[in-house]
Amino acid sequence: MSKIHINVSINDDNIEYLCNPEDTVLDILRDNLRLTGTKEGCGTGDCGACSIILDDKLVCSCLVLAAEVEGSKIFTIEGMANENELHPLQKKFLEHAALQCGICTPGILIAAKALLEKNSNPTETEVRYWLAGNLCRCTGYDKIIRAVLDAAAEMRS
Amino acid sequence: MRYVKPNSEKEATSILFAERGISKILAGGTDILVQIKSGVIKPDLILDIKNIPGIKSIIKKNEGYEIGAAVSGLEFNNDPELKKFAPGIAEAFDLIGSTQIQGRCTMVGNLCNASPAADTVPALISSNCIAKIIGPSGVRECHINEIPVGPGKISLKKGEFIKSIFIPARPDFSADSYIRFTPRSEMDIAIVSAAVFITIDKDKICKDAKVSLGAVAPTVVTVKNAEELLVGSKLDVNVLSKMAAECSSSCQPIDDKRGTIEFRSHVAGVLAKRAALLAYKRAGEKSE
Amino acid sequence: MTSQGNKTNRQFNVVGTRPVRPDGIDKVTGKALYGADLYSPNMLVGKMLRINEPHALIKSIDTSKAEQLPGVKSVITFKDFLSVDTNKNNDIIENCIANKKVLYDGHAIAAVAAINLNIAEKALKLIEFQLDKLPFVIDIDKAMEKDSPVVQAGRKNENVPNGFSDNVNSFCSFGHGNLEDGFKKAERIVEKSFKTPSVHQGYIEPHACLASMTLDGKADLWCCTQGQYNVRSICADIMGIETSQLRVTASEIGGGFGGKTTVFIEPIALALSLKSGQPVKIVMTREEVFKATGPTVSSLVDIKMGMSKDGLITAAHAIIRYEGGAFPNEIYELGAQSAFAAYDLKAVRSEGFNILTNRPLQAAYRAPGAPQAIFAVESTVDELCQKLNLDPLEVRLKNAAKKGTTASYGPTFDDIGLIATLEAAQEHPHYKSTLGPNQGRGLSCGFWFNFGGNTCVSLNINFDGTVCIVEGNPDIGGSRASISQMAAEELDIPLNKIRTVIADTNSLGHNDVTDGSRVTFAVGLATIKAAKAAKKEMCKRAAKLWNIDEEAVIWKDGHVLPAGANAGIHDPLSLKEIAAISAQTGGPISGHHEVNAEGAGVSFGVHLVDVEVDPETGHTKILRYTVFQDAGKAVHPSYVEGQMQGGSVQGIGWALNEEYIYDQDGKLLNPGFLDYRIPVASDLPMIDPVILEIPNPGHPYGVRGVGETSIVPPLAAICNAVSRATEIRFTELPLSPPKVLSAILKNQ
Amino acid sequence: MVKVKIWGSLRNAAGGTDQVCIDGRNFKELLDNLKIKYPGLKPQIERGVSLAIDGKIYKESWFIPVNEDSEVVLMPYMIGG
Repeated sequence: MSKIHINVSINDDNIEYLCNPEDTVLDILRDNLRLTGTKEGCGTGDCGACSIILDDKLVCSCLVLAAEVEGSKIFTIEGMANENELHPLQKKFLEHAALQCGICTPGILIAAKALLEKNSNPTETEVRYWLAGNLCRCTGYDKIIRAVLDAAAEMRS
Repeated sequence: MRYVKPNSEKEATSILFAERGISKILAGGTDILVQIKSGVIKPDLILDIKNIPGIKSIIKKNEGYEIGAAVSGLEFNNDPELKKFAPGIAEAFDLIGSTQIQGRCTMVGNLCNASPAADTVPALISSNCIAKIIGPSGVRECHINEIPVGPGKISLKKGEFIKSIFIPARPDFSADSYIRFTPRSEMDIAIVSAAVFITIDKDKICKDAKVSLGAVAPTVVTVKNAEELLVGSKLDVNVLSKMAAECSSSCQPIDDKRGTIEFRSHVAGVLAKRAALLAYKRAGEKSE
Repeated sequence: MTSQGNKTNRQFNVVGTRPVRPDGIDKVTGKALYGADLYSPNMLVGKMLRINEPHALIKSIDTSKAEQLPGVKSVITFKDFLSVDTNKNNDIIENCIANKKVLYDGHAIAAVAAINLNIAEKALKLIEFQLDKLPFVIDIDKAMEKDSPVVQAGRKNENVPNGFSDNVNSFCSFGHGNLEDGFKKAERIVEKSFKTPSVHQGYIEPHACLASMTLDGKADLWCCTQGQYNVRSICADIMGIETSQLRVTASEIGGGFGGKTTVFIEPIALALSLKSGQPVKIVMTREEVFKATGPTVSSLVDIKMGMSKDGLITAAHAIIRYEGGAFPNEIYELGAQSAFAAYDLKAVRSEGFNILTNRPLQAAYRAPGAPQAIFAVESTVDELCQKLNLDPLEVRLKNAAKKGTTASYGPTFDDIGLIATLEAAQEHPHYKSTLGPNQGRGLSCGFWFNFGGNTCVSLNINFDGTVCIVEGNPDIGGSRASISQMAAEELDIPLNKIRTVIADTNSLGHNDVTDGSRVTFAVGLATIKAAKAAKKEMCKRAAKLWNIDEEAVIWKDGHVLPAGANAGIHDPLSLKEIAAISAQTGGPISGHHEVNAEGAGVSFGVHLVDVEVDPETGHTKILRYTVFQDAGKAVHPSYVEGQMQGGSVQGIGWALNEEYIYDQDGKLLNPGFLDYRIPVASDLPMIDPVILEIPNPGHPYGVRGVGETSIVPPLAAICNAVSRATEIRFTELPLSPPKVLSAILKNQ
Repeated sequence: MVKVKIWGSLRNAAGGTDQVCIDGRNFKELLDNLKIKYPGLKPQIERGVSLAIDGKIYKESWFIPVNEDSEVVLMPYMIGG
């Protein structure tokens, strides 16, 4: 069976890869491109650890076939900070101790970034519902929600 | 497994028709990728319809809306006019999965997955929606309730796929609603659900009603007796409690890991009542 | 987020502050390497063949076709472990890969390593096997009956009373006083049975490892674990090699909560690697995690308690039955010991049974065994309060264990913080707030023992005056931050001069598993002592330099200085200045400390929760949640709060929705995050933590472990709240809507 | 002689009493002598026990001193999560 050739932009880099029809974007990110910041917690779209932004939409990369994304723009956790500075969300997560084990953190940061791009002034409830697809087992979410709200406030000012 | 991404309806149907093994249509993939991963399905062909012209469009047509098969929940709910036009369908669509799933999931996918618990199906049925089906012998249309025939089973024939769903024009002073019950506030599957479409007159008397229940039988249950009770009323407490009882007794649910017969039957009535009140309120706001 | 309680006299500079954790940037940028994130050249992918039957005799396994599939490099079954003589870890390896019988749904019988996942999965399908299905048992009560199917014969301990099936594997009892007399004094007696389901730790990172083993018995293993040394001991024993030859490196760990204190895949990867001569990586799927790694025990607990008119508990008796899967375990003992720990009782008895069933072997879960037993006790206390019309907090204060109380499990308590914790709850605005219709408030105490254990820390002073700390406990929730803080405090240097790393097994002496809330306590203790040793050495160097007696040099405010008769004759030298001349004064300076730390100090917590129950659907919403817990001294208060909040939310999940659901064929129906419902962000309010600081005399800074206690109270607190909101006493978890609604409908 | 409290289910093995008197100046000596004097306790001691000495729980620590007036309680070997 021949492989499928795909061109994508990942974190603004042009990337080419060959994939099998059944490979997911998550498989390619991790196993081919070694962008292991995107995590696999379930493989069935139930935990959000593999969240990426695909053509401006927040998606679970475990539920997107690698063959589907020809010509797309993908954004992962590895592209969140620039060379000199962390993203405000990253800073606030550190400041608020919004992570314990940190395995869910990349997915939650990506999801929170997608939220703040859509809604710069979300309420606590909006943040909670937006992030409902990102499971965290360590924190009880409290500090995560605070960090997102605080980052939103800082980004607005 | 092969992956193909045809560029036209015709190409799609001919590939589907020619395929000897199991073929699956890919739009959002939020169901089929899970099923492939868990080994529930082993398709020989994945046909990605997203390159077919018009498949991602939302088109206003004959006072209604035609929703392309690859329109995601996010895109639907990002359209304020559409959301206002069909709030019940919008809330049903919005309840599928997480924000991440919303970026990908489609109504047609939800429909063709044929889960008794599908969120949009009761809402589409209550709103009398119509599916446009492309097949080897051309285009045909059919009502939503004719598509799922049992859990995981649909009535589409070989070579066919659904291209869009049409939400028809609504009479004046009408509105829909959808309410489901899940143990968690998000990231869950409906244990039971209810969708109601109500049309009222100027005196706020219900002229027409459609009540559909999800996850209480192999396919969506439309409760004629409940609808008849609503018609001619102002949805007072008596009518609502009778209607709830009708809904509860129309259910043929099962006991499973998500809920019990007792729970589903009882809560079907509760949700139908709440959904009816919500639709009635929305319709009333239009009459003011 | 307030702190209260007695402050230690000591003024801290770094301890008690909230710096950014040292591993923070790696974790917010995706750089941190977890179990599945390592790849090695020539690496194979390992997969296990799991059987979808709860109980079956393995008649035969034929792996020849799988072995012949191109791309398959090794296939193993239990036979590959037969040459190894391991008594100690027999159950562990038989849980990883079945020997004669499949003992639970999901039990593996073979494993393959292949050049990619697709081929590995194809190879699994080519393994031919014959099974004889056996009758199975998964419920505690049925498994105890004389005529029950027997999970494993010959596992009964000598002290198990007669009259039970062979599944009843062990028994214990604790207590003191005369129960009969106590019950005679009671105004009311409540006698009830309580049930809790199997729940999973639910860490988001599935188990993963990468193993490489060669024919000469040398091996390297990378894995996500709470204890690399424990993995080494177990795997070396199973593989028949010496511990020195197996180097285990702990990856960053994506949650554990007790579930990563043992092994499930590591010996399999080592054996596959040995047989293929290539490195082998195994990453579990989520389904495998649910089916084949440890949930906690499910429980059936009978409680009888008597109370006087004025709220004194006159007698208390618990019969605790825990089921922890197909192999023996000791969690029932912890349940029996912790059940009544919060109370000062004249007459108390708790009896515990462990029962074998055809379920996966339990693994520790945060305060293992305590939540189930305390759920039953705290529910019963609440019901007695209702029946006698007494305030539940007053009653707990009246009966609270304190210094001098003989604990129900034997010892006499020293200084403990329960009364202060209860008083903090009583004074909190939450307790005084009013409730609306269909709302209820619940309260529960919680308890955990806390442990210390074997610990090594090495602290190296670099020539430039910076400090490297080497410790051996995986950092599961910010411990590198708290350990660095304690070192900075002790050495009086800025925190950013310190870097703490976690050693592999061959770079530092043995460290016990990150469990029992031990790390901040025990590793902190060893770090402080290692810092003291380094300071002593620095004083020695200064003494040499100044040509005065060692005893005449002291350490003060981050400097060595001459003291006594010599005071003032030399300028103080900073750590940096001593470090700079360490080569010239005798060589590199370091301090180290090795200890089996004891004196961890027990921990108590009190939780308050308000809920609202929808009377038409049985749905429970958590409206407000406040946690009161004694931290001894909160080294990094944010991470202490994090433990309190995280444990509470795990408890909320346990109370409301989480459970293993089996079908009538003994197969697990919900091995995924969709139907195993852990709480999501939108289910919850903020969790308000109130830290009390009652110093632990067993630690130089007064630190007490905080990791586990917080999961104990939520079960009863929520159940009490729901019971009060609905005026129906619930005794079985989870309080899932169908269960609650069914009770409401029956009550109408 | 040190008084050692025995937990309930071990009483039969300790001659029906919940408290035994044993010679020993530390953790190890107590356990060694317990095994000799009450062979019925041996299986449990070998499965693992802790000792609470004056309210503090010790899982191992052979040389922790025990005084004649120390409160000593035999407990199961404990694990955490």
